[in-house]
Amino acid sequence: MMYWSELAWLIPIIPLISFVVVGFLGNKAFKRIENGGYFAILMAAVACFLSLMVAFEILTGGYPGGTFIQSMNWMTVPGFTFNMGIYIDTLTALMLIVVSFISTLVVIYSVGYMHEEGEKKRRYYAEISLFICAMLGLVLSSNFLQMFIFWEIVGLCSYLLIGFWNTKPSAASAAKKAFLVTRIGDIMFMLGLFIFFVWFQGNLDFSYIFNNVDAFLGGNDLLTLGTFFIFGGAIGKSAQFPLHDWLPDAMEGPTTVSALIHAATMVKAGVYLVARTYPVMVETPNTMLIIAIIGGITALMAATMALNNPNIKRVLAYSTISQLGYMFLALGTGGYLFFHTQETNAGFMSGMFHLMNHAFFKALLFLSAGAVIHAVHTEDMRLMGGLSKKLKITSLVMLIGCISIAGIPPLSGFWSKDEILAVVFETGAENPLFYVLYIMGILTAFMTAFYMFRLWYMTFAGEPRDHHVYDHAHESPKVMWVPLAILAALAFGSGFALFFGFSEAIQPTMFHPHAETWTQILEIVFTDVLTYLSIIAAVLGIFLAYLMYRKRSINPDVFVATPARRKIYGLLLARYGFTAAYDWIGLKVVYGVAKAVDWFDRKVIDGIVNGFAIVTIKVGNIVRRGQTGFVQSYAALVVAGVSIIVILLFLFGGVI
Amino acid sequence: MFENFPILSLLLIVPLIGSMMTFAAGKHAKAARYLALVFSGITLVIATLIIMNFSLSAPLGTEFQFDEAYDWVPMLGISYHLGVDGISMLMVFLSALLVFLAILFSWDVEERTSSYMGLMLLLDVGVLGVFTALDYFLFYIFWEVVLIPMYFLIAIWGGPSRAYASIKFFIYTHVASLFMLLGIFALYFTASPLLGAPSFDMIEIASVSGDIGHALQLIIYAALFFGFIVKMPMVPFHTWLPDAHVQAPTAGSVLLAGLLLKMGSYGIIRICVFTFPDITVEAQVLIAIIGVLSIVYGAFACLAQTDLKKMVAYSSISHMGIVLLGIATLTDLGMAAAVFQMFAHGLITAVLFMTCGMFQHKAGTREIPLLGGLAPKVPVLSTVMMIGFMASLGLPGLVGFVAEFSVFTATYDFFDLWVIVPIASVALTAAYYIWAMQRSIFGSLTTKIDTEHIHDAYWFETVPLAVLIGLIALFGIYPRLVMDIIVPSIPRILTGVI
Amino acid sequence: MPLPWDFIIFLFVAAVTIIAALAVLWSKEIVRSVMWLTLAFLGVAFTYLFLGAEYLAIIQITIYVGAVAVLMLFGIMLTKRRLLGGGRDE
Amino acid sequence: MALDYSALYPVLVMVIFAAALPAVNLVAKSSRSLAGVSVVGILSSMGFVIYYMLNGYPAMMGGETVLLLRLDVFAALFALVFQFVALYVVLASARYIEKDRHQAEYFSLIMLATSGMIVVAMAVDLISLFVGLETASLSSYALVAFRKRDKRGAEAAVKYLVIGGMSSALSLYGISLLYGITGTTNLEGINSGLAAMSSGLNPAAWLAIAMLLAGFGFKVAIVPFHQWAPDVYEGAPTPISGLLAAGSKKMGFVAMFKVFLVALIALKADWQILAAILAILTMTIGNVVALQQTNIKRMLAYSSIGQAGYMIIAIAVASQFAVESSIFHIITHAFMKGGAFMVVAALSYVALGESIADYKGLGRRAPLVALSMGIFLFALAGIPPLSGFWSKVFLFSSAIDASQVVDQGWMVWLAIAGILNSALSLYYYARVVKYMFVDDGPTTERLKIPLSLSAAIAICLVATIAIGIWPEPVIDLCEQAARALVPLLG
Amino acid sequence: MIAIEYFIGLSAILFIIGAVGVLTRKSAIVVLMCIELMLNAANINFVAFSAYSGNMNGMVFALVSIAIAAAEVAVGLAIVLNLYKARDTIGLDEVNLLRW
Repeated sequence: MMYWSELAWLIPIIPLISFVVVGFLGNKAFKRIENGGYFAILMAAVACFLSLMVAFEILTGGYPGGTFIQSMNWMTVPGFTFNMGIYIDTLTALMLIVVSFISTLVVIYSVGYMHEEGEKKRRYYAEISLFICAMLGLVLSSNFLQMFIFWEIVGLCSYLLIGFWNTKPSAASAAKKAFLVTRIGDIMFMLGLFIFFVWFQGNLDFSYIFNNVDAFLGGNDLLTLGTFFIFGGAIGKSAQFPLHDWLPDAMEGPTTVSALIHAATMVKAGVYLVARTYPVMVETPNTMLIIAIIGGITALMAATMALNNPNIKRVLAYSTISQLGYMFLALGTGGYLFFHTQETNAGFMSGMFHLMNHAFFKALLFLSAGAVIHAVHTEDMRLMGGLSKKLKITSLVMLIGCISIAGIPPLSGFWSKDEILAVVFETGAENPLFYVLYIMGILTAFMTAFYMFRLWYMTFAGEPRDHHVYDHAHESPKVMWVPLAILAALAFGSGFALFFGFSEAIQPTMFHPHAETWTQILEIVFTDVLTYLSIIAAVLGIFLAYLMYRKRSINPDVFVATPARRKIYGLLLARYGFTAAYDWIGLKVVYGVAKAVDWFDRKVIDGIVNGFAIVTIKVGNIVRRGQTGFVQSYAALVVAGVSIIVILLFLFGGVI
Repeated sequence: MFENFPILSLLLIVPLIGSMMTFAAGKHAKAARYLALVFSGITLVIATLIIMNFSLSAPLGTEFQFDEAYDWVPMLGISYHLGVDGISMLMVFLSALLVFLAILFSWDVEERTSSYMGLMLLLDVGVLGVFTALDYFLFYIFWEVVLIPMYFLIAIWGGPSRAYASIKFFIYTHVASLFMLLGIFALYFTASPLLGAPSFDMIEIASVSGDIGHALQLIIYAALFFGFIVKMPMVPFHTWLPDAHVQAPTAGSVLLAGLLLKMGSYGIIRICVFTFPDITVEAQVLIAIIGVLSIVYGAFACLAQTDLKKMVAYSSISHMGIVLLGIATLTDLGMAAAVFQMFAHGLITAVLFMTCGMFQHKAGTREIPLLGGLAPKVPVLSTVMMIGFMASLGLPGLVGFVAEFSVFTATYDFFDLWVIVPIASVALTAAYYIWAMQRSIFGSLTTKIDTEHIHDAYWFETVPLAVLIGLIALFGIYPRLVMDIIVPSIPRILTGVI
Repeated sequence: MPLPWDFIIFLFVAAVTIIAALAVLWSKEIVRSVMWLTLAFLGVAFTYLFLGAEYLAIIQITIYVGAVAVLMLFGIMLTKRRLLGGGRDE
Repeated sequence: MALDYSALYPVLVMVIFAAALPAVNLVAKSSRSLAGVSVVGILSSMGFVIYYMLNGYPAMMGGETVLLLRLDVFAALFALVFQFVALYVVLASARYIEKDRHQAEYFSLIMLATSGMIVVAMAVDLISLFVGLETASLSSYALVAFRKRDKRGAEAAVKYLVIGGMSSALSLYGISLLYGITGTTNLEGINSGLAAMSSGLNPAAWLAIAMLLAGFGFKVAIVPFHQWAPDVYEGAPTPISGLLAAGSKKMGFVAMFKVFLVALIALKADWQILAAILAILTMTIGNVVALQQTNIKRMLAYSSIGQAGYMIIAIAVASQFAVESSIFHIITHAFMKGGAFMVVAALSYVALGESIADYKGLGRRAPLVALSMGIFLFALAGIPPLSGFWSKVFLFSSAIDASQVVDQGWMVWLAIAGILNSALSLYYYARVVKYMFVDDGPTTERLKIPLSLSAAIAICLVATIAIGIWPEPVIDLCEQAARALVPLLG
Repeated sequence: MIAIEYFIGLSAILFIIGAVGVLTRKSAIVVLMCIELMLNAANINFVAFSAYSGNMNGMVFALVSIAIAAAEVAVGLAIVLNLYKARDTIGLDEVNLLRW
């Protein structure tokens, strides 16, 4: 019998074909089809179709054993085996759906959004195809090394796409920052890989490692270190504190790219990595604790930074960081709890659930923002306002996205966020620190609701602030708003997956998940006081935003009313000084050392080398002057030579 | 297929004849070009034939393949002994390939074309000889033969201060080789009595080197090692390299970095490790420190450069440090990865120097601050540069990653978490490349140079680059093609170590 | 004990030879130098006699005194007058 | 007791030809025909030597009691070297002196000088050694002064004469002391005499060592007895500079080997380190001073000094392998350095200056000659696979070899010094090469080198390359020669 | 018989005088003479050693060296005269065209 999964290896290959064909075949061939756009869509769609089939097969248990594994030898060195292959379990399936589906929509949307870019579009479609390929490859990887390979290619693609408008210095700079900062995480990832590679007897296959966690020979401390380093990779890629600062800058890329990065690829890779490593991670509670703490801090900090930012895309970027923080919080908490109780908990599930939901509503939000930008040609919300009249569809779908992210039931964001907060609170029983994290989570929820609605109100509600901008605004073409509509539907409804066995399907086997009916779930959710707490926080946030930006009963200027407040306001705008710190490290410390090394190299090391040469030549010239040209001085030297030899012989006798 | 046919000699003779004929072409530049291309092409074909007939299944520890041995000066035990194992096989192929591509890339050299092409072929002879020689004396001769064409290439076709750079290169590396020679002779004199007959044969000497007194071994080792690390070059004996590279013509830089540096690391593997396993084990940490120092120091130095080519030159130091680090692990993985890195660096650095040369050629400068925003003007060149940089900074999917990852894995395996130090330089590497790219091809179009007449790559530039990039990607995606050649030869190198 | 006449004579000859040799250095004029040199050569010839090498003594006189010194004189004479002043010693 | 003179035939042939040349001059006026006659003389002399080499050497000349000359493989090898040097010098001179007067005497003197050198090579007694040495020296004094109108030539000759005369006086005095100590002038006799005397402290012997070092050190131009050499090489007619560097200097080495390694070997402990110090001094000063020279002949002269330093290593090391290597280096150097001087001669014949800067762009003006020069210079620098590489390498390695003996560890410093110097020397050799091939000259007009000069260069070139590619026969000969010279050394 | 030391002493003194002359006198001809003195000093040695050891080699050597010395004077004088012709001086302190 033939399984769809056996075709899974094609999934990353198909966009790769698109990359090669579009990227290297020249402009002429693609002039007619949006410079390759339609081809890219076709390929993405095929990949998406395959992904959906495979995912469906795996999620429904269509494949015997539940996990599809395929592997081939990539390279062998005595003691180490490098394999390449396919590993599909339910987690992979989930990611396949998210990635391929959103990517396809983004590519479709791009046809409208990037229409005016001319020949550069070809590069765009090629790169975005590669991006999709890399992310799908990452998801399908059968071992850590392969994952790392695609991980890096994802980084490369983000670099290329963020720097798509590379003639803009700020874009080039942002791309550089994205690449370099995530690379720091990658290095940690690599370290983790080394630890795994060496102490798992030279085998990095998931199937081997997950089934033989006990085979780790390095002891638990080292395992903790290993998992921590692996998580380090996620810190970089998923823009977690303290490596989060590249993400806001990455908004220099086209909005579609931002959507892709934030919703489907790149930043989700980090979460996926931690989820993928879960069977090992749960053995190391300390790592889990760190993950949870970093997740919590990130969630809160990013949310604060989003509060006052005037740039529509940046706000969304901060919100992504913040939501990613939630995901890590969930994963970390779940693992920590599991280690201590050895019982199933919702941490892992809620994290991944949030990942999926977030993928949909963040894609929706970004693409909507893209539509707005497309319409008004600015990203500054202070120039917008009242656009809901002109951009009816956009304003509507965006509103859905905002509600969803704010966590208002029954939209998707609510379900996952609620699960996360619940499990964090539950873990507080094990470690009081989690209560703190819970409070941070609630605060974040409040802020999220606030800044999202601030964004919506500033953009769509009220009176237009800049009539020039307003007058030129127009609704997006169909090719753009149709994907938006699809995403809106999903953002609205993806949360209901919870009622259709999402939980059981997605949990790792070691959790021994048990099925719950949808009534049970609803009962659990809505009998808990905490649920209402989070809803209240969200509603409060929305209400505050309404008061300030819609009704204007509170003047937003209160935040800058006093010097202290202005300072805080500025601090938030300056991203807590992280940007400056990065620059300082880069320009002052690293570049300073580099300058010093260069100086040392030229003056000291090369100086010594050249010094030898100079001294030799100088000595030569001095000795040369001894050759006076007077023969009697030569004779004198002969006599002196003889005398010295005689004296030496007499002094030292037979020894000299 | 070639059991009794002296194919390795043929490999050396063909470029030699080609070189003579090319020199003889004199003023007929066009003839010289085609002659050089044809002969280097034949060399490449022969090298390819050899590699295709290279037996991968030969049992571990078997002798060298395509072995040829004739007496030369039997009185002193000097013989003409050639042979290849997996390590040298790879280097032979790389040499033949790079020379061929470099000749093609130099298609537009107008000044003294025949000499230029002839010297390239002569260089080919020397390098191929170094990688196939199994006799110390022969090895040394080829080693030195390499210097002369390179000296001329730099001195005649080089940049403004070529006189300084060429003589510095010449003398610096000559000093090192002389010390190596000293070591070779000391080895010869101590090993010959142990063998009962004078011999310069690498394999025979290695079989008795363990019986040499420890102190003497140490001295010999130091002399040889010094000779090799200057060639590689490792910090602090590296300062000839940036000068030589900056001044050398593009093809010269390609061969200098692509092949000549490999001679050093090849020597360490083939001679130091193979012949003196005990000392190598003792010096292991020191070797690793030198390697790491070069990696980090080179990376920092790169960051401070404003000349694109100088930056790439320093990056060579950094990347050759990775080779040394791999060797220092003395594990199968590390050693194999070191060889892989030699190969990878050969391919990558060729691309990098070619792009630098094209910038010089087309934009008239390599100074990064003067460049900027050229990507739309020269899309092919920019793309190639980007791929080259990415390969060099160890992007997976390209050949450099496999090597670096393996080396660092082996380093972790052996030196534990000290691997953090060299691996941190990976970020630095990314930093200087990305930063250089940001300033040279991205951003707004420069006004400091005339950008009106910049022409993108010509066909003879595109073809070699395309070939190289194709190989970089091919071996990056499927490294087994290379690794399977290397791996069987490693245990033999390491027999004494384990 | 009889006086060691041969010894005394040897000492005399030696003294003459040495003084003549020194005079070669000291004299201002080259011609004088040649004369003193001739004397020194003669002294050496006499010394040979003390050593029982009569044949050598004769050779010494004929070659050195007869040939070399004369050659030198001729050499000096054949050149211009200024040379006779002893070159640049003044 | 009838003497067997057959060992003397090679020398006699040369002397007869030398004597006959002025007579020949009456019939054949041109320098070319004179050179032709000389070449015939040299070749026939060479024929004798080769005949003896192939068919066994004649008995010693001088009977049983007073052994004066012996033609053995050592002597024959050096005789051949000197003859080769004479050959190419004569060839080069054929056109070089075509406008000078006294051409017949010029060639005579070259032949005489060569025969003196051969006598030195054959000598087994200090008397014959001294006679040969002086014959060669006196001839070369005259040769240096050959161009009478040339201010520099006259100056060079006087300098050569003064230092040469003083040096022969020094060596003669040293020899007399040795004779006084041992009562014999036979080289091996001196050695056994010295060995028989067990007194550790022997001031007379030390004085003799010092004086002999100075006396013969003058010939080979070791520091500090070297200062005449650059002046004389620069001032002499260029072929004669070649003769001095390639012939006369080698004769000095032969004499030194005979005196130190045969006669004084019993006192090895006294002079070994001294010789080592002198070797290092010589090579260092020679090379360091050569760096900044602007006159090519002068540069070559200093390079000769440096090379002499390498050759002295043999005396310092005093092992058979070292002597063998040194002989080898002497032979290769005779061709490399001689060749270089021949190139200079050829170029000055076509009115190119002697300044190194004049060689700019030579690669285009006279490609083959420039290439030859490049090969000679690289050979001198010791770049493989040229002849100089092998011999230099063997020399240094002989020091390493010997350093493995107990108490001789310091000898490795000779090798290290040699190596550093070798690298240093590369600088000034490469500089010339750079001028020739890299830089552009003021003109690209072709230079036409006459055939005889080309032939002289070709002899050196062939030898330099052939020995480089196939060194074995020469090494074999050198080993035999070393064994014949110093059978006692290990 | 007179002790050999006296002869050796005489020879040494003559040798040193000769050497001093070579170093100090400016006239090339005088320098040549001084060289002859040195050679003569060596000859005294030879003859003395020969006489005291009964070995004839020393005498032979002295004979040979006298002959050589004569030849050397002849050549030397010619060269000095040549110098005079070419440079109009025989002062050794005036000829230093060739130097450094």
